[in-house]
Amino acid sequence: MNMLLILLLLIPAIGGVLAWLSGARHPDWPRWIAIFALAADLLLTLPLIGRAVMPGQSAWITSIDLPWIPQLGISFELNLDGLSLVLILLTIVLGLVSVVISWSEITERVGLFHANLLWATTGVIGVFLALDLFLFFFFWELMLVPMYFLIALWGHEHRFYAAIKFVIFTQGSSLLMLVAILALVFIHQRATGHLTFDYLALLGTKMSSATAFWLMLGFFIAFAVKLPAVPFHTWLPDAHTEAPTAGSVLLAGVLLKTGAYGLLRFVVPLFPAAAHEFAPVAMTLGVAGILYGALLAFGQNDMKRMIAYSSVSHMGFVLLGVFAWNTLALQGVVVQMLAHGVSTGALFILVGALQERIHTRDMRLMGGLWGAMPRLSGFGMIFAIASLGLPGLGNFIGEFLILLGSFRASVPFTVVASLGLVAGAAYALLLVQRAFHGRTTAQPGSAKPFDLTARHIAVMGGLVLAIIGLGLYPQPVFDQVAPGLAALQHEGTPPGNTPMEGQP
Amino acid sequence: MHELLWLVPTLPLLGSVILMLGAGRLSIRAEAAAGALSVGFAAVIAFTIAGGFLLSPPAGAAYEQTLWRWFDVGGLSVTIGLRLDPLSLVMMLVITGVGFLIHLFATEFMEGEEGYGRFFAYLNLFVAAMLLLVLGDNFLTLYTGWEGVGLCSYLLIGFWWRDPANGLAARKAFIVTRIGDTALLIGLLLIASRLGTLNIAGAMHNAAQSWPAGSPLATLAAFLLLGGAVGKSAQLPLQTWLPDAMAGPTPVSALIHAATMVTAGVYLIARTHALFLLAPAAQYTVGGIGAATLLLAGFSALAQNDIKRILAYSTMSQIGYMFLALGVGAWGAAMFHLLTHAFFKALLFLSAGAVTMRLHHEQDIFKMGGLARRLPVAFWSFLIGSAALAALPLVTAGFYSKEAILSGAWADGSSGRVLWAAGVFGAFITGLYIFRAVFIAFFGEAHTEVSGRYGWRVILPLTVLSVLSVLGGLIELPPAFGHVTLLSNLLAPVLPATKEAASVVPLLVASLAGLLGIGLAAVLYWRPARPPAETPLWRFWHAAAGFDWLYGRLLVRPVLWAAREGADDVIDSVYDAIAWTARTLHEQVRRTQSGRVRFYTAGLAIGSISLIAIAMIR
Amino acid sequence: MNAAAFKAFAPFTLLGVVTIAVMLLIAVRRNHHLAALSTIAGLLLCCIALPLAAPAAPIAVTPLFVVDGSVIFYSGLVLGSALVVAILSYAYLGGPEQGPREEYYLLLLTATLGAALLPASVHFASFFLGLETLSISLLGLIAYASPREESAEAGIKYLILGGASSAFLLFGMALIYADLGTMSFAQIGALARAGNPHDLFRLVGAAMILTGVGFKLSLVPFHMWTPDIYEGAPAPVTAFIAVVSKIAVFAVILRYFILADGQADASLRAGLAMIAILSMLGGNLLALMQNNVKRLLAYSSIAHLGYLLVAFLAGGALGNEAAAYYLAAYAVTSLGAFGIVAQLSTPGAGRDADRMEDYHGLFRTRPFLASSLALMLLSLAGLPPTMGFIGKFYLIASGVGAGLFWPVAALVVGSVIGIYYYLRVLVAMAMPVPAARSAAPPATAPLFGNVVIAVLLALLLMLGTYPAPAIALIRLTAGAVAG
Amino acid sequence: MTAIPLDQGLGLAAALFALGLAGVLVRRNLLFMLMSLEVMLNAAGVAFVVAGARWAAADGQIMFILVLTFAASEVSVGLALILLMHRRNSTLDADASYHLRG
Repeated sequence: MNMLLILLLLIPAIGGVLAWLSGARHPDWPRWIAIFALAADLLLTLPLIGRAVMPGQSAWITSIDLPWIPQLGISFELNLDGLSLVLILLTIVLGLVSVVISWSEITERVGLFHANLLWATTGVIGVFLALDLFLFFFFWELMLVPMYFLIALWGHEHRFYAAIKFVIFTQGSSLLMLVAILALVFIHQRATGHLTFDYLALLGTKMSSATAFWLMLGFFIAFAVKLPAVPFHTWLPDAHTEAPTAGSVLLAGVLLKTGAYGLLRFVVPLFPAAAHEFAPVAMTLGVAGILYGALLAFGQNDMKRMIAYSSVSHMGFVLLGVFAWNTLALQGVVVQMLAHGVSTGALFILVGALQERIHTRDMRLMGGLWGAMPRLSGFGMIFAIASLGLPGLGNFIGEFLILLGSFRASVPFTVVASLGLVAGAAYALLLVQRAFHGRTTAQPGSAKPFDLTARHIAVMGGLVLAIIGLGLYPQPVFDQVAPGLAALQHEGTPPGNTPMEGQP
Repeated sequence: MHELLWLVPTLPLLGSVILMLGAGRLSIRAEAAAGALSVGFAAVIAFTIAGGFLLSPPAGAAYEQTLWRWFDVGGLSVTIGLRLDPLSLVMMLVITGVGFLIHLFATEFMEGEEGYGRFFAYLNLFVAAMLLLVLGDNFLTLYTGWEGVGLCSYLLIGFWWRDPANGLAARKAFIVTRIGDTALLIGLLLIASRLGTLNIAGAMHNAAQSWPAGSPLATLAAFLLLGGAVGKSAQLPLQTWLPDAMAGPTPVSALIHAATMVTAGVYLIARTHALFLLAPAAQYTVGGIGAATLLLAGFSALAQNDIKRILAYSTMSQIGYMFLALGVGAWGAAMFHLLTHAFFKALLFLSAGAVTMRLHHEQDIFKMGGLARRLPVAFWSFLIGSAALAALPLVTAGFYSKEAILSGAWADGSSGRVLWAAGVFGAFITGLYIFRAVFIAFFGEAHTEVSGRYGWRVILPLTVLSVLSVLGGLIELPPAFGHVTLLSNLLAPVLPATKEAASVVPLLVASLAGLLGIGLAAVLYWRPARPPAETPLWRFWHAAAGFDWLYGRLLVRPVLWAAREGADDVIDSVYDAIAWTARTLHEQVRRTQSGRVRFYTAGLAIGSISLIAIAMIR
Repeated sequence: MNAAAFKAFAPFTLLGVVTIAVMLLIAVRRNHHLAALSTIAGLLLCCIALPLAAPAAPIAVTPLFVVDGSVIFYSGLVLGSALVVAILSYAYLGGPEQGPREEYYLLLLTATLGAALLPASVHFASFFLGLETLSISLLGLIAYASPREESAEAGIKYLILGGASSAFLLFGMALIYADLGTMSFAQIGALARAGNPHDLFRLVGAAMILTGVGFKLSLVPFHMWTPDIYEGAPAPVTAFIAVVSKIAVFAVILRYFILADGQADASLRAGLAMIAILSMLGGNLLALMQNNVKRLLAYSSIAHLGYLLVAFLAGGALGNEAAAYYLAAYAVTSLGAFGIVAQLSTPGAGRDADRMEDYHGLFRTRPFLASSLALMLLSLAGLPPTMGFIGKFYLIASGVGAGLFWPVAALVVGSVIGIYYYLRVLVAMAMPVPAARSAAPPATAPLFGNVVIAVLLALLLMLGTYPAPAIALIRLTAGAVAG
Repeated sequence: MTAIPLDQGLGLAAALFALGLAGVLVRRNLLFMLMSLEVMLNAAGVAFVVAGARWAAADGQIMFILVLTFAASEVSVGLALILLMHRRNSTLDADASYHLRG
């Protein structure tokens, strides 16, 4: 059973190589290889779902620890808990979705495209599994490269600018994290005489509060950039806008989640006291992100840019929730991540489909699309209202629990953050209005736009079911991640503070 | 029969889903059937359940049905559950009953429109959401329905999506009510955090236990709930969306105004009255808001020419009465008025719709005229509705419910007297504005062609609602008229008793005020009138006291400006500046690479001398 | 010199013998293939011979040289790199045109001899001799075998600047000798520790030695020759300068600092830290918008040597390991990058394929070379799964471990700037093929050149994902520095 | 024979070194630059000799011989390069030719 986690990484990695090599023979081969690889991963993962909630199961469902660079105390240590599991499932599912929706969009260098897609998936899964800090950093950097290629090679007009911006932002911040990781490791080594990058060993490392603060900041910035939190968000609109549809889906659906995951897994548990001192600042950033992202989303003309800024807004909730650091907020963060992955991914798919049909993303050139493409518009409506947090759909559960959790941590932040719900309504409905409603404008370039194909409808239907399922019956997700979150909370609560639970 | 309760909201939801999935594949007949019958069956079940409920009331006067556990996290457990008690029973009957009649009317009204199936999908969803709102046993389920009706109102107001103005009205409705919703949500956060539960009954119980009367937290919570209520019920200061919501098809207006949506605020306050009893300040505010709104809306209605806008302001005004009632603790009277209002307002809208569907959707009353003879069905329906609205004494349902409210206000001490006075003045205005519309539209000369005939699906709802508007008041009569208390008895387990005025003087004064209004309207508008001159005063009231203008200046424009100016993301300019700095530095250092060997040697020498200098410093 | 020392020194002796043999061979029969293949065979032989010397290590070979673990590592790196350069040169010069090319290999061998001896030097005399053997051979290599005017210009620049820097180096040595009376590294260390720590002559001497060494390592502010010579020299020679000479000089200065206890001196450390920071920032800034790939790589190598100084400054076991690993990573990556440039170029074309436009559409026309270059650039940028990633990690680890705040900060900033221009090349390769070039049939590079690239690529990826063996080897060899 | 004091000897060497360096910096003719370079190298040689004299050891003189050898080989290669340059550009002006820059 231990090989399972390795297989989880190997299958897409090798699948990527095969997809690349087979691309020269027939463009459909890489597509099928990608689907098989991801489906195999999914099949491997599914049995784990049950194991997380088995009685007597510790927070870790399964793990593996192999020597890798023993000289430096680095090991190939993969651990899976409910949190990782849920996020990995999201990754795989959105990976599959990306392959399917790229079927007609990507016709050039199909092999390399799917290779990059699979490698990016590998990197992300690795990030969610790695518990050795160096291994984590390795995957963290690894996912950057294929993502860069996805944007730079298959993107739109300003793809190079966007891709480089993406890499520079993430790389710059992650080097800070590397410095912080190393400093932490050396501090631990000085205290114990033991050089190790093992997360579990490094938990609870004693250091002065000033040191802890700076190290925490190093981690925080890396994850805040990836999340992205204001003011580190500006790479996101460019990257989202220029990426091909699958790239946007992966970016929004999966890559952003690694930032939130990092905050949950590393920032707070490794530096509980510093993180709690820092919480007001982080929560301010979260609230600022919610409102600022929403405001900017409201002002955009490019549909993808608008959705990108809406992501900034949604991720502001995540940041707020993480630093509220109680069960309600953290569970809300998890659901918010999943729901955002599904709803924003779906919106990007729709924009991609739209661009394929009318060759523009500029909403000034749209309008009245409902007449020509009622299905596409209908799905667009559903996900727009999911994005504004309508109860019954997944995003609401996330936002509500985050707000409820943060209400216990700080009332003012919560009140200001909840204004984001109004702002969310403003931009989401504006999107619907400008694209699908209103007067039908002459569609540039295309004689008769056609509605969604069966392939897209199937994907979108699945995503609709997912978002409704998350909205109406999120309890299985909560059950999956509860033990893992409890363990994190145990680590992440500074001594002297009792966890903020139950009755105030 | 109780076990079938879950079917009541589910059937309309199912109808909606079927219509959405079948979009473009179902015939018009099938769509009409799915749309109307789903609500019809729900109504049948609802009435059956109601019968069972009345015959053999369950223990505690409430029946609860838990569908499934929504989530259970961090000590907070929320179920998707329904709770049927007298209050929700009344609401459920109104929603399904009146809702069904409106659906039936709409199947004929909407014939030939593009998106027929889509219309009924939204309409069904609207009913389903409203049912969830009133039946939900906890705040979160209520909130789900609450947001659901907001969404459906958005969808339906913007139903004719080709006209951007409709889209604007729809978004305005959603966003303005969302402001209130957000206050409500914060209220829920407060309740959940402080009272530890989101179950409505449980929370009310805990509130009474842990919060003394007048405590800041109770007051805060009540005000936050009130914020949600004024948004949905279009009361000051969040009333501006309602007149614009007329952009939707007329059955939608009927549904919003009569059966769903705007009554939600009244329901919420009635449902959480225990909390408002703990917060006198909030309760006074409720009454004050009601009085202010009913006057403001009444004056505004006087300055409208569009028949639907007149009705819209009348709704605002009537909901104001209900708020007034809630504010003075006349809970039962508020629900009574809610009930009769549902009948006559649905009747008014449907008959107005019946008029406009024969007039090529002409809604200006000054372009109508002389319709009484040519459209007798619509005329009589509208007349009955107007009479009920104007509280024509004795013969209309509206009279009894309004009297109940005013009597409750009279009995509520000195501050109640002030509200009573406002209500009486409002009654005068009501009579004036609605009969102004009646006289101008239905009497005098004809200005517009009339075409077509009504089918049974129009006539039947009008008839039923007319009967209800006349007779519906008989379930609750004041002491002076035989003191029937069917409704109060029913509501007694959930709502505290209403104080009633002992004297008949206020009753007489109020009746007189209404009659006076009608009389004045007759004097002023009996003769065919020309559209009013656009005096500043007229314009002020036509624009409903300029709230739109004010909000536009204070909120909308600044936000639009910020969004437009900020669209390029100021924060990015910081990074652009960093990139620019790097490029500039590059250009500068690049110039040192001049290619001249002597310059390079100089660099070598200077570097070496600097190093030597550093070495020699110590 | 006893038998054991002789045996330990055998690889170097062998290299000398090979040099003379090739010289004789050319005298007997001028044949490009023959000269090239014998050079390659000779270098291969030396590479194989080197580990055989290991059992005898550490051992002093005359007062001038020592053979220890670190010599085996660094000289091995030098010899291996020279072997790669020789093969690439063979591919590069292998075209049908042009006149005599045989002496090129001779110069390559003498340069390699000088470079290979440097890591083993423990005395100013051998230091100087090795360095100048390397330099003068390089002079020839730069200007030789190319009809281009730029090559001559590059040669003259290297002549003047290299001569001046050598003068600084020599004067510095003379000052230290005048001060301490010895030219042996170990004795200098012993005397320096015992004597006055603020000894002026010694410090000035060290500063002047640093000048000379800084020039060879192209550290700011002694870096200005680097892009000009890299651009002017034929691509394989550029690879040689960028890799072989850097490794050799770095190895000897590392040994000098360890043995002569240069780290103990605060002012020297401050100067070094300054140089490191300036190199990291300056190199990367200079490369930022550069449109000539060879110049870009030159500027980047300035930055990389700056990075390397962080490990140098950090010192200690971790610092030495980091430096050794990073040098290996740098060698593999730079050889690969310049090798690909060489594979894309032909000397007859008048200039090497070094303009950004030459790389447009490369992913389409030359997928293997383009993909390889892409990975090399990722390695230079310090991204996984390459050696550059592990190397940079190692460097930062050593810097953080030693608490070098400013150098590490500069390293981070420099790396971020660096990413931009490395990715610019990647972007260029992804651009559409220019119309002018798409008409012409794609040239094919010699197969064995591609094989070398493939081997380098394999090393890059293998040691980038599983560096444990390399680290073990480094611990075994480079960690051991004998006096 | 009295030994020359170290300071004075080294002072001479430093002066020579500075002169050579100045020559490289100010002369534009490549030949003169090469000659100035020789002066610098020989200054180092003088310093070695002076240092050797101080310690009464042969090392300094040996180094001087090595320096001389190096200077000679440098000059020989340098002259060849200069010749090549002259043939191509018909000038020995060091500032005349700088194609490699930027």
